Amino acid sequence: MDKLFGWERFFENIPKILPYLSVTFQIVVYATGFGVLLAAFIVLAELKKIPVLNPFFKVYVSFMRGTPMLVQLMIIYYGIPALIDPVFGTNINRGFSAVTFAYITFILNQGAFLSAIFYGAITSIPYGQTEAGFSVGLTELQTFRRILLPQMVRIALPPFGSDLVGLFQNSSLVFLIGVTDIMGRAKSIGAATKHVLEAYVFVVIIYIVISLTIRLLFYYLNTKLEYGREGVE
Amino acid sequence: MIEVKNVKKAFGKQQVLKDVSVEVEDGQVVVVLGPSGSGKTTLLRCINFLENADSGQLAIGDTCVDLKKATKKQILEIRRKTAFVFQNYNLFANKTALENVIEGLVTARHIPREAAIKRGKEALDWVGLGEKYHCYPCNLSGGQQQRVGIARAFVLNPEVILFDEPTSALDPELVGETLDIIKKVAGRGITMIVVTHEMSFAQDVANKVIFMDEGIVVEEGSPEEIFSNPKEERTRQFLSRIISLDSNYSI
Amino acid sequence: MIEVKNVKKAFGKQQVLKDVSVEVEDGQVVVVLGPSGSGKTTLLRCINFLENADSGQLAIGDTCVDLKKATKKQILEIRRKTAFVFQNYNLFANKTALENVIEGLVTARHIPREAAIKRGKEALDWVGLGEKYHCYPCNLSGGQQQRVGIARAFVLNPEVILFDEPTSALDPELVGETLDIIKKVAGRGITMIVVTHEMSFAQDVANKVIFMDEGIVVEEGSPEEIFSNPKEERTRQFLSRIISLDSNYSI
Amino acid sequence: MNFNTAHFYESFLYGIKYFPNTLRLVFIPLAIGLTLGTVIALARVYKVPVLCKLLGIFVTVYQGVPIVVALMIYNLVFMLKFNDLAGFLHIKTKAADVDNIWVGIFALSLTAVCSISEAIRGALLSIDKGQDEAGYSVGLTKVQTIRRIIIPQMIPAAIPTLINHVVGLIKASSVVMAIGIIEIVAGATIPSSRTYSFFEGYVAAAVIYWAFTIMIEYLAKVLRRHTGRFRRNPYD
Amino acid sequence: TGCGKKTAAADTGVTKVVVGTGNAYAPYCYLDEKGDLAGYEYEVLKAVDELLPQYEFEYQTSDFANVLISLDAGKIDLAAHQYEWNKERDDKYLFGKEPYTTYVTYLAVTGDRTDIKSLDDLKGRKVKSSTGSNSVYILENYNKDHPDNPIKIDYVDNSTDEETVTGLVNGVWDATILTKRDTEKLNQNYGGGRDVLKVTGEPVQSSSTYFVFAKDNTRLQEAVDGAVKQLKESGKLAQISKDVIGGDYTESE
Ligand SMILES: Nc1ncnc2c1ncn2[C@@H]1O[C@H](COP(=O)(O)OP(=O)(O)OP(=O)(O)O)[C@@H](O)[C@H]1O
Ligand SMILES: Nc1ncnc2c1ncn2[C@@H]1O[C@H](COP(=O)(O)OP(=O)(O)OP(=O)(O)O)[C@@H](O)[C@H]1O
Ligand SMILES: [Mg+2]
Ligand SMILES: [Mg+2]
Repeated sequence: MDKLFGWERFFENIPKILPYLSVTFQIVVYATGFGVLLAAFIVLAELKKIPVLNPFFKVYVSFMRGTPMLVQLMIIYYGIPALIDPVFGTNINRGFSAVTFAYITFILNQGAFLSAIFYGAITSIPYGQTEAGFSVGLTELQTFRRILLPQMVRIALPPFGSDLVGLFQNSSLVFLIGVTDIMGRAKSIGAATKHVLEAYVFVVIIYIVISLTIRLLFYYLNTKLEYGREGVE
Repeated sequence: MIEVKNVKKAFGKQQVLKDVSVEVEDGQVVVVLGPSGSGKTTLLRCINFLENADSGQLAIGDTCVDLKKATKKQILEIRRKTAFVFQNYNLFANKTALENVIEGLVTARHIPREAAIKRGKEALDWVGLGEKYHCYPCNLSGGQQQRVGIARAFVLNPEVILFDEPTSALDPELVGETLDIIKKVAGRGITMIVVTHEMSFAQDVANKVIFMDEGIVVEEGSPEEIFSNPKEERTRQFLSRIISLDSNYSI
Repeated sequence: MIEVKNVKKAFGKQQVLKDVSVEVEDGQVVVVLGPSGSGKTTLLRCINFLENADSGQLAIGDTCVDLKKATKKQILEIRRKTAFVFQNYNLFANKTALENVIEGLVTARHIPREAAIKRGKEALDWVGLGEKYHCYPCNLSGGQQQRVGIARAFVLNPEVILFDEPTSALDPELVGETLDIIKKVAGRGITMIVVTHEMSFAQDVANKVIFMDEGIVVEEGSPEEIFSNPKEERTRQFLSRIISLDSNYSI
Repeated sequence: MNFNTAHFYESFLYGIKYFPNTLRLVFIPLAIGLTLGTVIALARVYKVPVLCKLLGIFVTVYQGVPIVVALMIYNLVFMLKFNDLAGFLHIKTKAADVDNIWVGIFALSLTAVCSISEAIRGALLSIDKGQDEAGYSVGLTKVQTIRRIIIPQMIPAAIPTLINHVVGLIKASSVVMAIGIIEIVAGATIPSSRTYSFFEGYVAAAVIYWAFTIMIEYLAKVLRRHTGRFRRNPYD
Repeated sequence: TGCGKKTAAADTGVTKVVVGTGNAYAPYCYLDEKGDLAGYEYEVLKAVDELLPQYEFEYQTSDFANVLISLDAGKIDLAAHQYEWNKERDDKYLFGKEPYTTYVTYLAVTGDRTDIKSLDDLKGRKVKSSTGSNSVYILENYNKDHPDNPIKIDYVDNSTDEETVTGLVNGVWDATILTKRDTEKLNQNYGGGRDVLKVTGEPVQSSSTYFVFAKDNTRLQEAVDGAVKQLKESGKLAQISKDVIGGDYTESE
């Protein structure tokens, strides 16, 4: 049998795969950016116990946690147009590209997961901090922005980092609906050249580099936010 | 002037405050005494709306509100006229000593940052923390944290300051210094309600002493009356334990 | 008998203990006084190997160890001869009051569970917590937690008990009761080192008072000597602040 | 688009039929992850020399590897090398006799070990140092203190994060269909290959997953309330 | 449903047709080394497009299952991924009438194996297949008729060719179901000059592949069928097959 792994093929693959990194990054940036906003809104509804919205978000978060992303992607890719087009007379079914639906899926998914992380972080800050804010005359919003938020960021950072690393990997699902990212590119190189291992190994290296960079960055951010505590690993 | 009337508060079935009323004249210092669990902390918290009272009225200066039905705006108004010193300090963990002290000035009172820093530094100097401006709370000893909390309240120059055991973490030297500070502030005409176990403080600076037990005001009067001539059996009993303790080392 | 010799300990560049030696006879009570940050807590922690001293010797009964080079076995031996009452209680959060008290007996001393429970209940009754056997620490008030910590130390019936401010969270009534308990235990011949800010306690039960400042023992002697006739300027200064405070209300 | 309920129902039944495989793919890695994860977390928190650094590097790097790729590589290695290894060890088993679900379980276990060790490490770090000191002060050894004081407190603290990872594991278990193990998703889409009703198959799988996670979350809540009864507020 | 309607570019009279095909199934539909769509399906469709001036094809790729779901959801008008006909599928989709590839499948085993000749020899043995392929359908039907000692079906999705060869060589699987041309392709790519695999016995099944359309879209179906027929007659289809797959697999093998 032919050699399973060849360095030549490995290096030939690099320029073929690298350009698709931008697709992966775009998904991650959209999902994180809008996901954070959505998560903030969900947490607000939870904390304020807003009627209707709060129970609705509970079911929504449970669904996003409880079902495979693949299915979420399908339901959004095929289900959303089926719901919206007949009502508004639009044709987003064909009008929106596959990648748009991928963005929507990842934003909705991240919103749910990040809301769980943020909620956990906020509720773990001693309530005395809020009370102290009130006692010096800050409004609720001021207390949140100036006292709770900075402390929350520190607590939420490590799980947020794990989540982000996972997001990079999950984004490879989009190949199923025809959006080519680095992982999809590796797969298609496999199909075209009959050798997939080298491409996969290179993609794994990219993922590991990204993951280490994120951890390092977050570790650095964390040390900035220690507020005088002794560093924990 | 601060006046609290007919405050009631229950946690579940436990009636923690059963119709408590307290009245304090401008610039007066009231000390609240009482055994553990008698509702002292809860009373202070109700006054600052950190706890929702079941009923009662509150008047500070010319602001008059119902403790149960106050609007958000009224609550903010009351809170900006008062300051609170917490038993467990509750310093902002993400801010240095100086930032803790100026937070209320800058964000709630909209005083320019420069001016606020100047006042904040004065307040910290005043409580003996001139060298700790830029330390975070977790790097301060318990006593130092407590003093930051006190400075944070004083710097606001509010009409009323509520103290919840402000000297529990301090060694005797610092207790003395803190009480000196409180005395000075009383001289400035700020009204104060102080929950404390320090009898010497009650004797020294209080205009009035209130003795609470099981959610009611058992007895109130001038320090002399309460300490030398308590009318109620429960007060007498509480004080006798303390006095027998302390009399040992009156040199 | 417990003897600590030439203990030195630095945190980073700060020399917190500079050659401290303390000697206590069997059944004696030594009170350690001193301002905040003088190294009192650090000294107790070094004795119990909760902090690694930089140098020094320790002898308890017939066990003699080097504080820096002690083996694991020696450390365990010392720890089983001593008990520690923490300033912030440090009760086992996952165990009830009774379980907290018997943990050392059952797991470290291998006393049968039945017998341990019997002794544990006695100890809790003794500190006035007869009704709280099965409460978890988070459901106890500060004062109650502190008393569980004291019972947990007493029940081990160790040769030496180390107390770090055992009454800081108690109201004056409870302080009195706790000091009574400590006095009783002293009567049983257990050696005790007590860090405290309660002067009355020092006067009442101490056989010896040690005054520390900035990592050295400034002065030591009988309570009478230290309180009535301190030799060192620093001691005099520290005490004067306190006495001026307390003399106000000796009725 | 038309949703064929008959096909959905058939897929649903197929998914349920292969549910036991998913259970194996989730609970065996979970058990391994909990055991090794706890050991790794303890070694890192209590700073066992050398080991704590090595484990830290391993966990951080391995978390960067997508499970699909790891799985594919293990499977290739398994198919290529198992017979040689078995021959070397004088074991009669051939690669063909080994159910390759074990390759899936192996891959998922490694992932579980890493993520669970992180969850437990976080929980351990949140326990006050005074708890160890109190243990030592009443004469307990280090091991006794960890077993009797630290671990019981770690459990309720770790459960929320842990459940996140278990839910992740449940979903990750579906990637093993890439190496030919039939679990819920692969099972639910078996009829789909005949009828070309794939959407119905996926939705059927999702329903089973969702019900399963809701059950797990409920169990976790009960477990947390039970193990955390010493805490003031077992809910948050 | 109303989803399957074509979008019309009214002024030119040219209708846009969205064609869905796969992205990782060489040599039929895959992305080439540049990342562009390539393969037999693409070449045939391009030729069909040329013959149909009233239509303009546009291509969209996804994986095997999603191509069909997209068709169902009205995202595409035509699905091409070597789809084989059966009755149940016919209920759901509109199949073309004109096959464009034959699909004669055999049992494939390692080159040195002689014990397997027919499905009956596979009882109790392990066969690799993948969900969505017609071979699964055949094997399941066989098992339905012979419930006593069924063939063990290993459903392997998204497997690479490397895995298939390795698994068979190492005895993880006893056999798989392949066309002759796929077997040759595997030998070429991974045999290193040897025939590691061979087909054995009689064909397991002979079928053909068709383009698939949305249920009500007969107009497009008829037009495409007509074009395919023309391509067959002109010999163009056979030529494409030879160029891309390496042999004429359009009529028979
Ligand atoms: N959030 C709460 N939920 C339930 N019970 C409470 C709550 N806060 C206080 N209590 C109960 O109310 C009673 C009064 O509490 P409070 O804190 O006002 O006492 P205190 O007089 O300040 O005592 P201490 O001197 O110990 O601080 C206590 O019995 C306490 O258990
Ligand atoms: N872990 C540590 N790291 C760095 N410095 C420390 C640490 N623990 C104590 N210190 C410093 O050592 C000095 C002595 O601390 P120690 O706790 O022994 O004081 P203390 O006499 O017990 O004071 P207090 O009465 O406030 O409890 C203090 O200045 C403190 O800041
Ligand atoms: Mg209180
Ligand atoms: Mg101390």
